Amino acid sequence: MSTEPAATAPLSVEGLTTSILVGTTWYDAVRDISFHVRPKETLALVGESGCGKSLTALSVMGLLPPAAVRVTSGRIVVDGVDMTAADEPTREAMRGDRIGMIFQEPMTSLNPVLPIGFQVGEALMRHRGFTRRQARERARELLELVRVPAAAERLDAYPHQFSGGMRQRVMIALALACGPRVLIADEPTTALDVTIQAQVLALMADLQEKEGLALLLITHNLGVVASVADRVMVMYGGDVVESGPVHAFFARPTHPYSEALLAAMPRIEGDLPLQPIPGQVPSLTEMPVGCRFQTRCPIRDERCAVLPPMTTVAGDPDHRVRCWARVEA
Amino acid sequence: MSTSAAEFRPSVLKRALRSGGLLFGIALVVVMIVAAIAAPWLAPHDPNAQDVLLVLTPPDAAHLFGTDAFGRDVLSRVLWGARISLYVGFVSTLAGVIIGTAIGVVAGYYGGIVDRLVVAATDVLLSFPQLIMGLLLVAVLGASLGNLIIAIAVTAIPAFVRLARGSTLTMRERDFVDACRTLGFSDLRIMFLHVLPNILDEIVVMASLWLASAIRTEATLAFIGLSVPPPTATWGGIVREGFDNLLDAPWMSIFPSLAILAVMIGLNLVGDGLRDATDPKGAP
Amino acid sequence: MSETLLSVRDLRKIYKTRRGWPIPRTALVRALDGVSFDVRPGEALGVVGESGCGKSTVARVALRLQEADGGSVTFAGADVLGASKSELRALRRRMQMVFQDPASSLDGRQRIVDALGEPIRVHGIAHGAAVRPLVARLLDEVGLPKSALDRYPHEFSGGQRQRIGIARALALGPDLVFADEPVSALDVSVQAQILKLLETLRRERHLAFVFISHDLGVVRYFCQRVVVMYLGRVVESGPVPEIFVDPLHPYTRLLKASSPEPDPVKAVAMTFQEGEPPSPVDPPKGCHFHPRCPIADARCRTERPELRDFAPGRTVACHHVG
Amino acid sequence: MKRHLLAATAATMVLLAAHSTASAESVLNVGMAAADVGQLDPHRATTTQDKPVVSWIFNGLVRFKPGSASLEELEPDLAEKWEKSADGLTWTFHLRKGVKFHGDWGEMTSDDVVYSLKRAADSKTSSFASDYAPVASIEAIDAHTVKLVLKNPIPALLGIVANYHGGNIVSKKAAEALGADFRIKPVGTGPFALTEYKSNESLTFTAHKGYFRGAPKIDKIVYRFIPADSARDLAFTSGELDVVYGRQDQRWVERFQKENGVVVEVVRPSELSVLHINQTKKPFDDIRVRKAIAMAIDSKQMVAFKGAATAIAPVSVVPVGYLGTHEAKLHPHDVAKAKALLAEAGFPNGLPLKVIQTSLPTMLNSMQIVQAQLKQVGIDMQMEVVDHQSWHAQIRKDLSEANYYSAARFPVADVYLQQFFHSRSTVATPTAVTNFSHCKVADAEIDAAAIETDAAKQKQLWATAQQKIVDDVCAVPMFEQLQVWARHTNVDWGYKFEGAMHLGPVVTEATSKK
Amino acid sequence: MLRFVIKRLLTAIPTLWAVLTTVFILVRVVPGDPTIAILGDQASEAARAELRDKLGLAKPILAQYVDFMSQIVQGDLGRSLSTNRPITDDVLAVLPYTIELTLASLLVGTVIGVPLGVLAAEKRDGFADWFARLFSLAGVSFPAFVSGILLLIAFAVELRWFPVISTSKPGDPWGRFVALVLPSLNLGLLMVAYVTRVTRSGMLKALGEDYVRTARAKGLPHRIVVWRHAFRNVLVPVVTVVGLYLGVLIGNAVLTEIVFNRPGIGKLIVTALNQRDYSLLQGLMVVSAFAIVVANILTDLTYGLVDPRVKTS
Repeated sequence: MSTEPAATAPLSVEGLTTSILVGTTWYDAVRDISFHVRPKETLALVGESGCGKSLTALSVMGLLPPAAVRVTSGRIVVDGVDMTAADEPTREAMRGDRIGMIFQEPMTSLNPVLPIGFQVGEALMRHRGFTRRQARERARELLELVRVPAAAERLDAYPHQFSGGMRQRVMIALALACGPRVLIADEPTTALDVTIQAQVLALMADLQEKEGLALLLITHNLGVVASVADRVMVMYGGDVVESGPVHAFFARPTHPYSEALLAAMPRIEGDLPLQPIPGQVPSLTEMPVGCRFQTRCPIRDERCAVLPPMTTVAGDPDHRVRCWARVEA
Repeated sequence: MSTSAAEFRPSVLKRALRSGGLLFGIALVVVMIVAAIAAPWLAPHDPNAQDVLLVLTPPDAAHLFGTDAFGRDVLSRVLWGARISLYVGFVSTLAGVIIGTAIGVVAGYYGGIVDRLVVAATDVLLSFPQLIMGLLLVAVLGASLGNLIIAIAVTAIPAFVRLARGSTLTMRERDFVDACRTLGFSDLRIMFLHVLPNILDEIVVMASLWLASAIRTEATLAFIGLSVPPPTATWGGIVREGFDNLLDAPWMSIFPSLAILAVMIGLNLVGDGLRDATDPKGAP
Repeated sequence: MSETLLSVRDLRKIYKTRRGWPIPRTALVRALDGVSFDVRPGEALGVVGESGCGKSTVARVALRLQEADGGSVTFAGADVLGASKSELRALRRRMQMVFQDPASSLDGRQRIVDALGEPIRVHGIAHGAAVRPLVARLLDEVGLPKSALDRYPHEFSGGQRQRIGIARALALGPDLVFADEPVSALDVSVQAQILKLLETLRRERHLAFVFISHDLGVVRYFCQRVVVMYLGRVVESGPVPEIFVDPLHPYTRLLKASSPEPDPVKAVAMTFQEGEPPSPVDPPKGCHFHPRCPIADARCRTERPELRDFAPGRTVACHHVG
Repeated sequence: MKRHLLAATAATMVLLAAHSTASAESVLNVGMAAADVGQLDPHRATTTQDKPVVSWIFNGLVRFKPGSASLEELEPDLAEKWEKSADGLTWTFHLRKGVKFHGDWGEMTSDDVVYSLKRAADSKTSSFASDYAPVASIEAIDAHTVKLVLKNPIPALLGIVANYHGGNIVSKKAAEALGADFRIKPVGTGPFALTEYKSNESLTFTAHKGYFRGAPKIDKIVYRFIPADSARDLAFTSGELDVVYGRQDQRWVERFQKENGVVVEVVRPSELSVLHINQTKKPFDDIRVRKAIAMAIDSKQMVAFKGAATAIAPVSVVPVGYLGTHEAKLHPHDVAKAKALLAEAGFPNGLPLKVIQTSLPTMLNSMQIVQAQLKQVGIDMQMEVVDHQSWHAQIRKDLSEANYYSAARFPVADVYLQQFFHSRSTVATPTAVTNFSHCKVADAEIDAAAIETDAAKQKQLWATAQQKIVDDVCAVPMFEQLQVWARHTNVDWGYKFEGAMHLGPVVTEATSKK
Repeated sequence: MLRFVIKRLLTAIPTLWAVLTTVFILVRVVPGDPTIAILGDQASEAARAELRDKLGLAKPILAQYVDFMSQIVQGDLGRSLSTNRPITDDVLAVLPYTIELTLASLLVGTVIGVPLGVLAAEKRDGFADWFARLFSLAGVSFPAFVSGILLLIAFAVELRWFPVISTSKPGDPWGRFVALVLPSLNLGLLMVAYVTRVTRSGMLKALGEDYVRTARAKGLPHRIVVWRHAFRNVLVPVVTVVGLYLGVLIGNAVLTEIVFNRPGIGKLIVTALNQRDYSLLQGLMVVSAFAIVVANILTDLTYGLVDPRVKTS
C-alpha cells in the first residue's frame, strides 16, 4: 500500500464487491477489491474478459444497470465524496464533473445525431451553467486541446464524419470538459489500429500530466500497460490477484496467472516461446470456491480451496500477490 | 461492456418464456383458438337459428351476449365467427408470409436487377391505399371465403417482401453466409436452409402482428359489405350487423369487438415478447 | 524456388459507394489497387496493415465471394477468377476460410454435427451415418470433445467456437486456408491456444495459410512470410524474420514502432508525426503513405513507387529504400 | 370532473354562439341515407335519395296533394284547369300565368311544357319513356295552353303529367343550355332552387322567392348524405338534423317515438319485396319446385321480423294501393306441403339454390330471413354477395337462379306488371327491364289491359294477370315496407304527412321551422 | 433539394403508370357498369346500351386504355361519368379535407404514440409498460366504425363538445377545427399502437446504446438522457412509420369519413367504385397514389433532417 493515506486520493475504493443477478441468485463478479489512484498517476486494471474490470469501472461511475447488477459492499470515494453512500442526484452531479469516463468503442459512444461540439460542451451546460454559446466556445478549446485539426470548423460536424481515432479524441475532450480529477478509461484504444493507439495513448499521458488527472486505465493489453501505467493491478474472476508498480511487476510477475498472461502474449522481439493458458475462464455460476484461478493453474494444491490473502512480494510493500504458493515466509 | 449480464444470457426460448407478456399473449390466443375449434360444443345455440320472438334481446342468462336482429344468439355467433375470422387471418397471413418471404429472400440474396424489379413491384402495390386495394380485389373476385383470403394475402405480400429482403441483406453481411459459399453450397440451399431460418424470428414477429391486422381488415371489409356471405358468422360481419343497431343493441357490436380486441392484445403481446426475446440488445 | 500454390497477380477491386442527401453521388473506392503475392504449399503468409487497407478484401476476392475488377488468381495452376460454377465448387474444396468472428460465421440454428456435416454431405464425401464419425474426428483434431457434436454454437465460449470454425474449414480437406483475423476477437490466453492449434494443423496437414492480421506479434509467431498493405497496395513483403528485424518501408517501421511490447523499458515511441490513414475514397497522389511519412519528398507526392525486389525474397515499394 | 363540466359548457357555448348567428335565417337540415345524390335531372332521378329533392325543385301540370301518395287526390299545379275530349284521347291544359323558373331562366310557358313532356317520352333523355308510349302528340296551342293527344285512352293520364318522374316540367332554355350539366344543375319552378352541390356531402337549396304559390317560409334546406345509420341517428338526436330518413324497422320507430320532441311518420307508398324465381334454370322450371319455394316463405314471419309498424303483408305481386292491385290468392305457408312437393319433384333431400345478392345491408338482411326459411324445407340458398352495382349487372345478365327485388313504381298495376312480368321485359334481351323470372303467362292480359278503355274490364284483366303470375309462381311476394321519416316537433310540414309519392316529405312554401 | 424532388417525381412515373394500369384493369374486370347508376333501375337494356356507347364504354378495351392514358399524360383527369363534372373539381373540393384529416391524424397518432412508447420502454415490463401497450392496442382493435360511433356518443351527443356532422365549413376556421377533432382522433388511434411499438422498441435499443451511457457518464439528468440522447435516435424509425402510415390512413379514412360525415378522397373512391364511375375512380387513384409518392419523398427528406448521417456524405 502506498504511504500516502488513501482517503486523500482523488479516487479511492475500499472493499468493493459488485454482484450480478443470474436467474434468482446474486453472484459476486467483483470481490472485495481495494485501490486508490493519486493525481497524475495511472493505475492499470488488467485482465481478460469476464475478470470484472469493466464492472469495477461502472461501479465507480454509478452506471450499473439497475435491476441486474449492484454494489453489495464497499466504499467508493471520488474527490472526497462517498459515491456508495450518496443519493442518485449527488452521483449525477459528480459524473462528468469530478469524474469522467471514456469507453472502448469510439464508434458507438458518441451520439450519432448530435453535433460533436454540442456533445463536448453539454457537460459544461449541465454542471457549470454555461450558455450554449459559452459551451460551444469551450468545446472548441477542448477539441484543440485533444488536437482535433480545424476544431472550430468541426464543432458542427457529426461523429460519423470523424475517423475512429478522432472520435476517441472527441470522447477524451468530452470526458475532460469540466476538468475532472479522475478519469476512467475503459479499453480506450482496443478498437483502434496500433498506430492510432500510440497517438491516443500519448495524448492521454500528455493531458494527464497537464491536468493532474488520476487515471484508471482498464485494458487487457499488457503492452499498453507497460507503455503508460505507473501501477498495475491484475484481476482474475473478480479478484485482484496481483498489484504493484509497473517496473516491479514486469520485472517479477509473481502470480501464476500474471506469468501465464505474459507468456501467452506474442511479441515482436525476443525469442520467448508462446505458452497458452490451458482451459478458459469459468462462467460466473461455475466459479470454484477459494482461488478462482485454480482450475487453470499449473501449481495448484489443496490450499487453493481457500482464497489466499494478498501478501507482499520480495519485501516490496507496493508489490502484492494473492497466491498460497507465493506467500513468503 | 466486456463484463455484462449479456454473457450470462440464457437461451432465447428461456428468456421468452420468462416474460409474462408473452405467456399471457399465448394464453389469450390459445384460448381463442380453442374456442374456435370447440365452437360446435361450446356454443349454447345454433348460430344461424332465427327466432322472431327473441329479436334484439339484451344479454341475459339464456343469451349471455344477447341476440341479434334475427333473434340469433350472439355468443354462439361470436364463437362460430372465431372459426372463420381466425381462419381467414391465419391462412391469408400464412399465404402472404410464404409468398412475400420467398420473394424477399431471393431479391435480397441476389440483389441487382432481380432486387430492383421486386422493389419496384412492391412500390406499386404499396402505392395503393391498402384498404382500397383489398376492396378492389374483393369487388373483382367476389365476396367469398377464398377470395377474402386472397385479397388480404395480396395486401400482406409487399410488407413481407420488404421485411424479408431487408433482413436478408443484413444476413448477407454476416460471415456465415460467406462461410456457406466458401463451402460450395448452392444458392438455394443457402437462401432457404441458412438465411431463412435466421430471419424467421423477425418474420414470425411481424406475422403475428399482421395476423391481428388481417382480422381487423376482415371487419373493415365486412363494414363495406364485402366479407364472407351470410349466414356464416364472422367477427367483422357480426360487428357490422350490429352497427345498424348500435344505439339500441350495443351488445351486438361490443362483444365481437371485444373478441377482436382480445386476439389483437394476445397477438401483439406474442409479437412483442418474441421480439424482446430475440433482441439481445434489449435483454434485461 | 519452390512451387507456388496460390498466385495473386495485379488484383483489383473497386467499390462504388453512393452517399449524399438528398441526391446520392457515386464515389469509387479502390479497395485493391494491383495486389500481387504468392503462397507456397504448407506456408503461412501473413497479410498485415491497418483497418481499411484492403487486407480482408484480398481473401474475399480470391475466394470469389466478391468478383474482382481485374488481375488474376491462380490456384494450383487453375484460374480461379475465370472458373465456371462447377469448377469453382471443386476449387472450394481445396480453398477454405476461417473468419474473425466465430459467432457470426456459424449458423446459430445448426447443431455442430450438422454445421460440420453439411459440407461433407453436400460434397458427397460421406452420407448418412458415416458423417457423424467424420465430424467427431474433425472435432478431436481441433481439440473439442465428442460431446460437442449435439450442441449449438451459443453453448460454446469464443475460443471453442473458433475451433469449430476451423474444424469446418478443414471438413473438405483443403490445401489453403484464408484466415481473416482468426484470433483478434479472443482473449490473450485463448488466442495463444488457437495459434498453437493452427500451427499444429499447418505442420501436420501441410496446410498453406493466408493469415490476415493487424497484430504484428501474432504474425511474427505464426507466419513465415509477410505482406504489408497500405490503402489497397502492397508496400513491402518478405520473410518474417528479416522484416521484423529490419523493416524497409517507413510504414512497416511505423507499425513496428507503434506495437506495444510488454516491457516498460520499450515504451511505444511516437516517432512519427501525427496523422491517420487517408480516406480510401480519395487517396493521396503518388505514394499513398507520403502524408504520414517522415522522409517523404516531392517525388513521393507525385510518383507512385512500384513494388520492386530489394533482396532475395524481399520486395518494397518506396523511392527511398536501397 | 368539475373542470370537465366547465370545459364542456364553454365548448357548448361556443358552438351555440356559432349556431345562433348562423340561424338568423331558417334552415331545414335533412339527413338522408345515401352516400351521394344519384341524378337530379327529374327525368332520370329514380333513387330514394333523388326523389324527394326533385319534388322541391319541380312542378308538374298537376300535383300529388302534399302528404298524399294517392292518384285520387291529384290537384292543379302548373295547369290551372284542364279538359278532356269525350273519347278521352285529347286533353287540353291551361297553364298558370306568371310562373317563374329559378334564377334568371324566365317565365314558364307552354314551350317548356311541350319540351319537358317530349323529353320525358324520349328514351335518350328519360328513364320513364315507356310511360309515355300511349301519347301520340304534344303541342302548344298558345303560350299558356297545351294539347295532348293519346293513341288510346289510359286510366291515369293525369298521373303522367303530375309532379312525378316524367311529369316534372323543366326549363327548356336551361336544359338546352346546360346540356349534360343539367343533371347536377337542375332548373325548375318549384319552391326551392338548388344552389350548391358538394359531392358525397350535401345539397343546399335556397327558397325560390318568386315561387308562384308564394315565398317559402324556410330560407334554406341542407340535404345531407349520411350513409351510416347510427351517425345519422346521432346527428338527429343531437339536433344537427331537423328531419331524418328513418330505418324501415320497428325498433327504430319505437325508439324515436319515445324521444321527446320527435315525431315519427310512417308513410306510403310501400315498396314490395318479391322473390323472383328464374324459370329457365333447372330445376326451377318445375312448377312443383317453385311452389315449394312459395310455400316455404312465411311472409307473416317476415313482417314480424321487420315489425308491424313499418311492414305489411303483401296481397299480390303488385303493391297494395296501386290502381288495379288485386287481392290474389297467394300460396299459403306450409312447410310439410313444400317438402312433399320437393320430394315429388325428385328432391326428397332438398336442393341448392344459388343466388346473387347485393351487399346492401337492408336487402341482405331480408334475404337472410328467406335463407333461414328455405332451409326449413331443405332448400340450401347459397348467396354470392357482390357489391350493389355488380349485383345490378349480374342479375340483368340472367346469372341468378332467384332474385330478391324491392321496388315501388308509379301506382298503376300496369307499370309494375309490364316491367316485372311481361315477357318483353325479360332480362338479357334488348327490350329488357326487370323481368328476372322469365314470366310470360300473363302477357295477353297485361297487353289487353293496357288498351282497355273500360275501367272495370281493365281491372278484371289485371286481376287475372296477377292471379296467373301467382299461380305460375313467377315470383313470391314477401312483404311490403313503408317509408319512415322523423322530424323534430319544431318542423311543421304545413300539411298532414301520410304519404309521399317521392318517398320523402315534400317541402312546400307552407313548411316552416320554429 | 428541388432537383431531388423532381428526380424522385420522375422516378415515380413508372410506379404511377403501373398503379393506373392495375386500376384500369381491375375496374373493368369488376362486373357492372355505370349505366344503372346513371339511368336508374327502370331503364331498359336498349337505353343502357345506348348510354354505354355514348360514354365510350363499348369501345375495345385497348382503345379505352389508350384514351385514358393519353388523357392522363395531358394532365387531364377527365369528367365524371355519372355527374359529368370535371374530376379535378371533385378532387380539389375534397382534397383539403383529406389532407387536413390525414395530417391531424398523423399528429394525434404521434402525439399519443410517442410518449406512450417512451414511457413503455423506460418502465419496461412495469405497470406503465403494460398500460401503454394495451391502451395503444385498443385503438387498432375496435373497427373504426365502432370506435367512431362510440366517440360520437360520448363527445358529440352526451357531452356536446363536438358536432356529429363534421362536414365542410367554409369560412369558419374554428368550426372546421372543432369538426376535425373527433375524426382525427378516431383515425389517429389506428396508428397509435404502431407508433408506440416502434418507439418502444427503438427506445429499448437506444437506451442500451453506448452513447446513452456516455450521456449518463456526463451526469445528465434522466429526462435529458431519454429525450435528447435516446429519443433523437428513434426519430428515424418513427418518421418511417409516420410516412408509411400516410398511405394507410388515406385508405382507412373511408370509414372515418363515412361515420363522421366528412368529405374526403376515401369516401369518394368508395362512391366511385359503387357507381362504377371509372373515370372518377381512376382520377382518384392517381391522386392517392401520387399522395403516397409525395409522402415517401417527404419521408426521405425528413430523414435528412432527423439523421445527420443521411444528410452528409
